[in-house]
Parts: sequence; structure tokens; C-alpha cells
Amino acid sequence: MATLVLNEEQQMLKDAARGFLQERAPVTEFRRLRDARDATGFSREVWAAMVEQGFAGTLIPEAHGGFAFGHVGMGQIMEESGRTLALSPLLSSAVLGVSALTLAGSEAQQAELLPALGQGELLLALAVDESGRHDPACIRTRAEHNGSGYTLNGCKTFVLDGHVADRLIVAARTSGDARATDGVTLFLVNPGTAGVEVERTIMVDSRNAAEVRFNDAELPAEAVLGQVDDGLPVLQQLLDIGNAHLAAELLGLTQEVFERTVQYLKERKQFGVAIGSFQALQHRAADLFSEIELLKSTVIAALSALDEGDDDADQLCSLAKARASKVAELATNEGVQLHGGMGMTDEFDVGLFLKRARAAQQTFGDQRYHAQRFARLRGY
Amino acid sequence: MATLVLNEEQQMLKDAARGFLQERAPVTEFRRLRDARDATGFSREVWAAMVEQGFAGTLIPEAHGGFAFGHVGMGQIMEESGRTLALSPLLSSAVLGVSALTLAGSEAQQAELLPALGQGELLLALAVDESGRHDPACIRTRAEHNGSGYTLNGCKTFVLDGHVADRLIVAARTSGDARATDGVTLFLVNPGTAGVEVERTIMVDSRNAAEVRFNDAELPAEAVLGQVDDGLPVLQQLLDIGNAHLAAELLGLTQEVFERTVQYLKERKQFGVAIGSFQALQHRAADLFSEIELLKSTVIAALSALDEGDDDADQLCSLAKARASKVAELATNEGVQLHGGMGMTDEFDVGLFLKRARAAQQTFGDQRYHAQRFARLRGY
Amino acid sequence: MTDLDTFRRETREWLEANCPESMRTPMQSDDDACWGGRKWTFKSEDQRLWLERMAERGWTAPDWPTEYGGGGLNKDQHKILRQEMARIQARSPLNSFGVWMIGPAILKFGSEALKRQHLPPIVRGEIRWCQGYSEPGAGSDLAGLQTKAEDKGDHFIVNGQKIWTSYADKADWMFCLVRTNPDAKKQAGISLVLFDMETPGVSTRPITLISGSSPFCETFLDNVRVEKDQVVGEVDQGWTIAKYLLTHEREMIGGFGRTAAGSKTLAEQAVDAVGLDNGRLADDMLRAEVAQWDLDARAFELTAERVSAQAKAGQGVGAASAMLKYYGTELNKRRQELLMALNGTDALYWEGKGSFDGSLPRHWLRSKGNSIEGGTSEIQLNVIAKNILELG
Amino acid sequence: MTDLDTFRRETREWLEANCPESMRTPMQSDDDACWGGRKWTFKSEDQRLWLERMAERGWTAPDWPTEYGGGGLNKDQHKILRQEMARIQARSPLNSFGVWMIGPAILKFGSEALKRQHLPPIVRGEIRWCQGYSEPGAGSDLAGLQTKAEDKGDHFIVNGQKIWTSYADKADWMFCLVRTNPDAKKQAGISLVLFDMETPGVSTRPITLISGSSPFCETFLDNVRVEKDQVVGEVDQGWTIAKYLLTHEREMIGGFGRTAAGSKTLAEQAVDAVGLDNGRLADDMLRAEVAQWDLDARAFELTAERVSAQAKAGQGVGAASAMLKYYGTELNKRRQELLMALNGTDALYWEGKGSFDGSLPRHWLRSKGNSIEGGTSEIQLNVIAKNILELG
Repeated sequence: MATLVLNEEQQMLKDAARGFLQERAPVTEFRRLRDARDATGFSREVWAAMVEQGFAGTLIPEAHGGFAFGHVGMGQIMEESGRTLALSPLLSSAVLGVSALTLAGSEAQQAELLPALGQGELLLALAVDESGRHDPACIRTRAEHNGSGYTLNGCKTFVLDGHVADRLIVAARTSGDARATDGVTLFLVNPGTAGVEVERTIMVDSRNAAEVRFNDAELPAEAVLGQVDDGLPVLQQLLDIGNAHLAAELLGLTQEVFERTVQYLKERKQFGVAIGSFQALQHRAADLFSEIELLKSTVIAALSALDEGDDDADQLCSLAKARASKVAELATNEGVQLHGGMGMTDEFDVGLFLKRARAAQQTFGDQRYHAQRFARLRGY
Repeated sequence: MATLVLNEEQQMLKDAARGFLQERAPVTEFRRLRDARDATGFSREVWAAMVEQGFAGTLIPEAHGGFAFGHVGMGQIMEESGRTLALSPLLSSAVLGVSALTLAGSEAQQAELLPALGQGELLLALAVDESGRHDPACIRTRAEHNGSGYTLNGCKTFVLDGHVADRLIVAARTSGDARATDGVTLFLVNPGTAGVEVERTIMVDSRNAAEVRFNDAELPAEAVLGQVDDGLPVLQQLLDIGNAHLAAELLGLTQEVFERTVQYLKERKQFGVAIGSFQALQHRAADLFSEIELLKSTVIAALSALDEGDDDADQLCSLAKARASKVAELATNEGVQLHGGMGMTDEFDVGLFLKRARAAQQTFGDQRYHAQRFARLRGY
Repeated sequence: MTDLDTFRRETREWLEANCPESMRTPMQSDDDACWGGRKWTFKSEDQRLWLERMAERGWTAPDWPTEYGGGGLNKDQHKILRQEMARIQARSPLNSFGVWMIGPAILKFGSEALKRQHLPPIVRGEIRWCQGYSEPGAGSDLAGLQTKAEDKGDHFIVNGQKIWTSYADKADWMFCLVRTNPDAKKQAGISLVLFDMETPGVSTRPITLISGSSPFCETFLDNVRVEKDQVVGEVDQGWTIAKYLLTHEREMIGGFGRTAAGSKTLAEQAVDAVGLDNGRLADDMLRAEVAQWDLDARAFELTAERVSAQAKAGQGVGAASAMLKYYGTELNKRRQELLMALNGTDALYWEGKGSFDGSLPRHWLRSKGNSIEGGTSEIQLNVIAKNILELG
Repeated sequence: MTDLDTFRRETREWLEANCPESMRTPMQSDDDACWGGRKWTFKSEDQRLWLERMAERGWTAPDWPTEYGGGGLNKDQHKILRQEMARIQARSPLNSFGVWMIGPAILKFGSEALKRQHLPPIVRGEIRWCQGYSEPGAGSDLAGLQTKAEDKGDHFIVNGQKIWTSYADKADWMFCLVRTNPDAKKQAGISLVLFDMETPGVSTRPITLISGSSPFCETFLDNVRVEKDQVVGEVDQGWTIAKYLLTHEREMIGGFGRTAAGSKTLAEQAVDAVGLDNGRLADDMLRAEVAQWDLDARAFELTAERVSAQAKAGQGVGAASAMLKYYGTELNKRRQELLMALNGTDALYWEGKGSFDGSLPRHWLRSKGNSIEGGTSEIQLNVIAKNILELG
């Protein structure tokens, strides 16, 4: 059975992450980068400090210079970064990039890339979606086998941190139809390759995503990550991991919005009393509190199941993402409403959380996608 | 466009129906019949008085001795009977039976049966469902053409008032597969026919329903109601009519529960004050009030569209039934909860409304069935 | 031929003759509207002509008395004018808080002098008005307003701050709630005053919303002189007028759940985004949610029609406006959430890219304000509970 | 070999030797439970034997001190006993409000004399207890109770009415909250007293619920004499004990959302009712609702586990019991509504007919009480708001 309580080490990691992020990457830092329309989309300096803190190596095995704190550990960092809206390539590189290599990388690939990832010098990005609706079972980007390697054609959308990545992890079809379960292969693609075009796009949460187009891009045979034609199971595992960590981030964000909202209820006076004394608002807050308590349980269960390699890790990851999406939506909507007119102004932070919540929800499937998947995995 | 306000005549009809039902068929009368385990399931005496009031002839054309007040008029009677949980064959006979004849009956059938229906001497019942899940598109009961007539085989369930009906309106397949759109024929079946077995069943709302089994029951050719093989469109219209009137009944029931609950909130004291002074309960009541206001509009729109023969009458009937089911569920659940422990006792009436609500919801499809249908009719 | 038939014929002829062709096309965006006022720059000569011609007949305020520049039309005539304008798709010649809000209040509560001073310029579109109700500290508790008007004999000196003033930076005059009696209890002691935005001490600052730039402004009032003859109604008795104006406003906002004519229904947008599979929306969960919304929205539409039919039939509509405001704005919020979900990551583009040019997330974010402005949903529920259900 | 290993081995051997075979099968219904008491008729000789043998070792109350007849087991031993009983699927030898409720309260708050008088008969299953808390007029406002105990020197005379007393008609003694001081403010002035149900003036009447007959009774107290030595704790200080007992009760009820072991999951019942189509539940709308419930229920299960793991890890669980009670009971109500919807008109049969023998609607109706008994959902939300969120 999954571990549902942090051990001492994990708790220390969480506390340290919180302290660091509150100081170095608070919401004001997010605003600064947003308003400066920073081209990188995050601060290289803060990223270096995160690497210094060991964030980038949290999931990397000790043999490759990492700390092997596991997903529960990494999840605490994600949760805390959700609280401050910290901008960084943590998800794209330290979670998804590292996991892609540990799940599917050859020894040579691991030895070459993991240490650089741990030192934050190398950034990866996962290119999976091809349309606005998340559907990893449908891959149309094609890699044709040619003499020595592959020729890549197609288009990927919403590639997180794609515009700054040093390598792209690309899911492409090496055989079969768009929906065939076999025939997908993962590739490590250098964005500098001729025929690869990367265009940054500005999203509602002021985060980075990119459209990536491949026009007869030539890849060497060594670009293959994992088994040819058998990339879909790895991709699905990667998405589970991504979703568990997105759920952790959403948990942090949700708690932060909730705490700020409760605080506002205590401070804001209307009709001569604190609005928190109105029972209708109390009950809504208490209900939301309950929903968040349930969310906490699902997030740690998913992270812990990933660490244990439990059979039901896929179910638990979808459970966590579905619930995180639903509760974050509720909490951010209630947050704006209960902040009243001030919640509608850009000056207040609550709108920033609202924007990030929807983007994180949609990344790799929202509550509806994961409810469907949960039902399917449970046989109905 | 549908008429959304009662005219003077309709308002008078409604007021008269209310006065009559509150006096002759109040909830205490329902309790009396329930506790006596009355075999008929309603009072013949009260029914005769209803007929006297003209209830049974409301939908019957004047040429056949009726009052032709239309569905808006009849709906007011149904709404008021929802308020008092009045037991009677109004729905089965005065609504569905009469409508079946006016929609599909031959002149001879109308001339023979409509006057008797209007005088309450003849009771009809519609036999459509064949399993617990309402699905009129799937008819397995078969009527095989033989020399002079038809041989009927199959089983119908949840036949409202089937145990007291003088004639059953039976949807049976005269050709094609269970799901074919053609090939369904309606028959008027005398339950005394050899091979017809009617078994009364006791339901949660203490109303009457019956299981009806046909074993080589021989029907004469004149038993056909409407066109052979073309009964499905008529059946669907009948169901629309039934659902609009069930929605009207649910509207009455819902308003009654709501008004009693609001009254209870004003009277019941806890912690030294009326519980209606608690804002959380006020907001729930106000939200429910809004839902009921929307319900009112859909019910009158559906009834009025039936009277006008509007093209979108089918959509509006499904809209009314879906909303009535949803709001009645909410109102009865809130009713019990807000009555606290007393709401759980058989002594209080609120539980009776709860039971009737679910039965009426399920009759001819609940909110989910009608949401699906609404979506289908709207092309998505 | 009845008088009304004659009126209809003459109106039709006049409109045919006087409404410029370009004013007979649907507005493409908010930018096409004509707001008038001192600072106004007409978007086209046709726009100017159309305003001028309509104003001359008083048809920018068709039901106001002719003595104040209005059209002097009765209800039936007014309805015919609307029908005939709709027939040729004529644009509204003037969007105006003067016509919609303060004009009717002055007509109902103002002195004869105020009517003569302010109504004609409103009809002509010469003066653009803004409202000064809300304050940073007050929110839903409007009666708790703090902006102070000190009595200086023939004038007041006003100090304070207003927020959520639409187009304050573009307006010429403000109608403003101020506290004229600091000792009176809340509602008592409030007055509605009028002043020119060019009066020394008045300054404005636009508010950026979570959805981006907005018409809203903060307005700072620093020792602003307001003449006593610019009080609408009696001094200290402004609360009644404020309530009158608020009900007006609530009714304007309540329509949010209704789909703008000509725009696609949610179901159509759903089909565009998700596609059909065997005649059904290709995603089960979204189909269920879209259908639920669609059912509720249709029921809401019918209810708005019913309330209006009841009003016409002379049946009281009760506090229906609170219910319509509550339900309509919540419905629109749900609609916007669904549009975001239906379009997945395509809905997230804030700039340039994607098929929506960033309008989708901006509309979604803006909709969050619907249940706050014009009285929060919570306030509407309070109103229903107290005024209709008599709880409390 | 540690002491615990030894204990486990000995326990296992003793259970093997002493638990009758028929007591090692799952109970088929509530009727199979053993409640004991003066009026008890054992369902079988095995049931009698099993109670007697367990009681002799004090294992009907394993963690109570041996001096009062209990098992004297520490936490680890108690856990081992539970595990070993579960291993052979041994039934609980005794269901008892004495063991669950009043026993622990007497142990914590009662006098030495009360412990010696009441605890051993509880352990032996000789006396069956019922609780007298709620009153017809009080409901959630438990502290507003009106049952009056008049001080007569060495005894009280009690008058009043209790409601929602489970099995009052089958019980031997009642633990009952009464007002001993009418002048004190609400919570002050309440005492917890014990009396024999055979005392003159005590009468009971079963309550019929909307779901049918029930274990609940009304209890009428008409000049009932209660000795002063039957007060638990101090006179007028019963509120503290009442709160202790209520927390206990709330935790028992909170588990409603969890699926009883061995019974079918909602998803399985959904498949039974609706069928699969291409591996998916054949009705889209119901599939969406079942999935939503399933997600929430799984999250709730994990939360109950997490709260219990935190408690074990020594981390405070806060007012988690209010949250679990609230969410668990609401979840069970949703489950029952879904079961009704899944089974359509088949779910409506009240008698005989149909595959459910009327149990489906009865369970559905009964579930409505979950969010009322043991503190309403509204009370739980109040508790969360005030005690955890510190609002108010």
C-alpha cells in the first residue's frame, strides 16, 4: 500500500524548498518576468540557484550524480513551486527530461545526459501533443527510416519550454496508423538540426510553450530513445509522471489561493463585520477545505505509487490529476469571487493563480480526460 | 413562440383544481390509502368527484363530450395534484389514454371510447417499457399477424395503473428487429383476453404499476390503434405528452416541498433563533428558488408547445422533464435535510414527496435520459 | 388606418431616408459604438450624421419628453421605432450612460433646472457621463461609502476615491454618491451629486483587470467643488435614487447568460472544437456538460421571456431581477469555463497564435467579474432570501 | 522471539481452539450480530459459546483493565488480536454501545464505584445500553436539551423526552443527558446520568422512518428516579463527557462512504445494471457520474487511510473527524442516488418483485439520515469553519 505520510527526510526537503522558493522565486518575481516579457521566460540566475539547491537532481540516480529522492521528494518541490508560481524548467527538464532518460535511455545516453541535466546545464522538453486536445494515442508526426537514420516530418504543439530546450524528446510514428498502439518511437532531437523550427508562444499563464515543426529533419540512429516502435508505453509512463507532478503543483497553488482567501475573509469588512463571519461563506470555505484534504491524499498516493512501481500507479496518477484539476478550478474561482472586485484586478495575485491553474489543468489532460481514463482503467 | 403566462380561463381552472384537490385528495388521503394497502390504489369515490369536476375530459375534444382545455389546462391539474400527492388515474387515463386516442384512434375508436373516458368509466394504461431502463426505441414484444388478427407475445413492465385498466395500449413489434424504427404497432388490448396476465406491483411511492405478460394472446384486427408498423412516432408523441405532464406534477410537488421547507425554516428554532436566519441555509433556499423559477418556465413552455403543435415540442418536453427531475431531486433532498431528523420520520410528509419524486423522475426517462435526448435533438 | 400604423409608415420612411447605409450593418466590435461627448472622435462621417439626425428628432432618447429634447414617444410608438430600426439593422446612434442611467434618474428625481441643464446635451450626445458609486473599501456594502462632501454654504467640497467607474477617463461629467451627513446612519446622509470631470481636483487612473485593459477607472476626488444646485433630489436622500439606479443596472447585467444574436451557440462551438462522432459530440464527458449547460441556458432564456411576458400582462415580477442577475451571470461563467475546456490547450494562447487571437481566455477571465459587478451573486441570494422568501 | 511474537502465537492457538466454526463465517445480515443483554436470545449455541469464551478473557473489551473484566491488552497486543481474528474471519463476539460508548466514558470520567458496578457486566454482555441524547425540540442544538432532573437530595426526579435512541426497546440501561441546573447557561448545568430501563416511568416507542421500521425509539421519562451515585463525573459537568461521546460517534458514522468489504463496488453494480458497450459503461451520462463518484470515493478512502496513518505517526489529525463525517456521508448519499438512477424503474419496487427485494429504495432512503445523525453536515461545516479555519 502506498505511503501517505512524508518521512522526516521528505519533510525536510519540503521545508527547504519552501524557504528557498518563497525567498528567491516569490510571486513578485513571477510578475517581474511577466511584465518584462522576458524572452527566456524564467530567470537563469534563479534556475542556477535551484540547481545549487539540488532541485534538478532530485530524480537522478546517485550513480549519475543525482540525489535519488524519488517522486515523493520531487513532488514536494513542485507543490511548493505551485505556491509561488515559480517559473523554471523543473517540470519539463528535471521531471520529464530526467524521467525519459531513466525510463528509456541507453546507458550511453544516461551517462552523457543525466549529469548535465542534474547540473542544470542541459534542458529537455517533451513534444507530444499535435492538437489542442490532449490525445497521446494519436500520433501523426512521422519518422521514416532512411539509410543511416530517420527523416522527421510533422508538427507538435504546446511543447513546454520548447523554445529554450537543448534537446526535444519527440514522439513520432515509425510505423502504423495514427492510432496504432505499436509503431511509436521516442527521439532525442537537437533543435538546431536543419528542418526543425521552434516558435515560442505566449500563453495565458505567461509560461513558455512552443510550436515545433519538422520538415524533413534528418536524425541519426542514435537519436532513438528506448525501443523502436515501442515508445507508447514509455510515453504513457512519462505522462503519468508529468500528471502526478502537475497535480502536486496544483495542490500547492490551490492551498496558497485557499489560505489567502481565508485570510481575506478574516480581514475584509462589509456591513461592519468581517465577511468571514457570514455562514454561507464559511460553509463554502469548509467544503473547499474538505476537497483540498482529499486532494492532498491523492497527490501523495500517486507520487508514492510511482516510487514503489505499484500496478495501480496509472490509476492513481489520473485520480490525482483529475482531482487536482477539479479542486484547483473550484478554489481559484472561489478565490476570485470571494475577493470581490479586487480579485478581478491585475494588482491582486489571485488572478495569476487562476490563469496558471487552467493551464496546468489542460497540460496532459484535464479532469474530464482523466476521469475517462480512470473509468477505462477500472474496466467501465 | 410559446405562451408562457396562463390566460384567465387557465388560471381559473388551476385555482379550482387546487381547491378541489386540497379538500378531497390531500396528503392525509394519500396516507389513508397507502396504510390501508388499498387494492385499487386510489379512491373510486374521489375519482368520481374528479370526473365530476371535469378533470377526465380536460383533453377530450368537445365533439366527444370533452372540454378541450388543452395541455396547458390539463398541466395545471397535474401540477396541483403533485402538491397533494393525489392518487388517481389522471396520468394513465386522462392524459395518456385520451391522447393515444386523439393522436391515433380511428373515428370509430374515438367515438366509442372518448366519451367513456371523459366520464371516467373507462380506464386505459400505456404499456411501453420492457426493462427497468426506459428505452422506447427497443421493443421486443411481438404481434404476429395471423389469419384474422394478431398473436401477442412478450412482457411489459412498470405499466402505470395497469392493474385497474380496462384496456391496455400496447406497443408491439409487427415487423423488424427490436431497434428498427419501423415495424412498431400500437394495440388496444382488453386485459381479459386469454393469455394476458396482469400482476400488480407495489412501488416506493405506493402507486400502482403492473407487470403485464402476453402468452399467445389473440387480438382482433380492430385492436390496432393507428397505422400498422408506424406506431413509433405516435408512441414518441405520447411519451412527450406524458413527460410534460409528469414535469407539471413534479413542479407542483417541488413547490409544495419548497414552501413547506421554507416555512419550517421560519418556525424551527435552534440555538435560540429560527434556523432560517442562518445565511448558509438562506443561500441554499434562494438558489433552489431560482431553479424552481426556471422549472416553471420550462413546464409551461412544453405544455404550450404541445397545444400549438410547435416543431420544437419534443425538445421542450425533454427540457421540462430533465429539469423537473433534477430540481425535484434537489428540492426533496434539501427538504429532508433541512427538516433534520424529523424529515427522516414517516410521520412527516416530506419523505412521501421524496419517494414520489424519484418514481415520477424515472417514469419515461429521468434527467439523464432526457439530457441525452435533448442533445440528440439539437444535433450533438 | 390607425395612428400607430401611420406612425410606423412615417418612421419607416424617415429611417429609409436618413439612416446611412454603413449604419445599417452589424457592429463588428465595441469600437464601432458611438459614445459621444466632448472628447469623442467620430469613426466616420456616417456615424456623425446618424447621431445628429436621430438626436434632432429626440430619438436618441425616444421616450423622454420633447421639452427636454426627447422624442416624446409613448410605449407603443417606442416599440415601433425599435422594430423599424431592427428591420433595417440600424445601429444604435448613441451608447450613453446619460440616456440609460442618470437621465432617467434626473427625470424622476431632479429639479426642473437640472432637467433643462442636463437632459438636452445628453440627447444630443454632447456630454458623456460616468458613474461614481463604488469605493475601494465598500464593495457590496455600497451604503458604507466614505467619500465625504463637506457643506460650505452654497457648495460642497468633496474628498474621496471612487472605483469601477466605467470610462471615467473618457467622460465629461460624473454622477456620484457622496456622504453629506457623516452622523446619519449609513443609508441616510447620502446624496447624489453631479460635477464636471474637468473640475480641479478630479483625476482618473485606468484599472488593468486579470483579462487585460478595461474601461474601468479609479477616480480620485481631491477638494472638488460641487455646487449645491447639482444635487439630484434632496440632500441626504440620495439612497433612494441609488437603489433606483442599481436596479436599472442589475437588469442590464442579467442578460449575460443569453447568447448574443448571430454568434454561435455553445453546442456549435463544441462541435467545432471536439467534432461529432456518429452524430454525437465526440467526447462523452464534455457532451454531458454541454447538454447540462444547454438545458439550463434554454430554461433561463424561457424564464427571461416569461418574466417579461408577466410584466406585460401586469402580473408583478417580484424580485425576479435578482434571480435573473444571479442565474444569468453564473450561467455565463459556466459557459466560459466550458469553452476553455472544449478547446484544450488551444484556449490558452494569450497572444497572436491560435484561432482565437487570445479572445477566448480574455472573455473567460472577464466573465468572472459578472457575478461581482452590479451586486455580487451573494447579494442577489440575500435579496431573494429576505425579500421573496422572507427568511432572516 | 519477542513478547509480541509469543502473544501472537498464543492468541492464534487460543482462537483456533475456541472460536466455533460457525463464528468464522461472514455475517449474512445485521440479524447475525450478537448484542447481549437481559432480553437477548442467542441465535445459536455457538453464538453463546463464543461470547462466553471471549468475555471470560476480557476480549470483548480487549484494552480495558483486567480489574474491570477487560483484556488488559496494550495497543500492540490489541492490534495483534484484531489481526488474528481477521485471519480466521472470526465474527465480533459482541456488538455493544457499552463497549463502544459508555464504557470508555465511565473509564475516563466515572467514579471507582461506577466502574466496578457497570464495566464487568458490559464485558460479559449481560447489560445492553442505549443512549439518551437528542430531544424532539433540540436537534443539532444538543446543548438546548430540556429533559429536567430535579434534585431531591439523594436522587433526581427526571422528566422529559428523548428521541433517536437506538434499540431503546431492547436495552437494559440508558446513559442519558439531563439538565440538572435550569438556571445555568446551556452547556453548563447538564449532567450524564445512568438508569435502568425498568425503572418506573420509563417507556419507549419505536420510530418508523421513511425507509421503514428502524432501531430508533422515542423514550418518555415520567418522574423517573435516578440515584445520585449514577451521575458520571460531576453534577452539571456532563457537557465535556457528551462532547467526548459525540466525537466517538462521529468517527463511527464517518465511514459510510467506504464500501463494505466483499460487497460490489458501485462500478460493478453499474455494469450489472447498464451493461458495457465496447468496454465502456453503456450510458454516457451515467458513466460520467459513476466515474466522478468513483474518483471522489477513492480519494476519500485514501484520505481516511492518510488521517489514520498521520495519527499513528503522531501527527495531529486536527478536526479531521468533522471533515470525514461530512464528506463520507454526502458520498454515501450520492452513491445511493446513483444506484437508484442506474436501476431505473427496477429500483422502485418496494415489495417482493424485482431483483432487490425492496432493499435498494430502503438503503437509498436510509442514507438520507447519514448527514443528519451524529451531527448534521451543516454542523460539521460549522466545526470546520470555526475550529480549523478560525472563521466567525
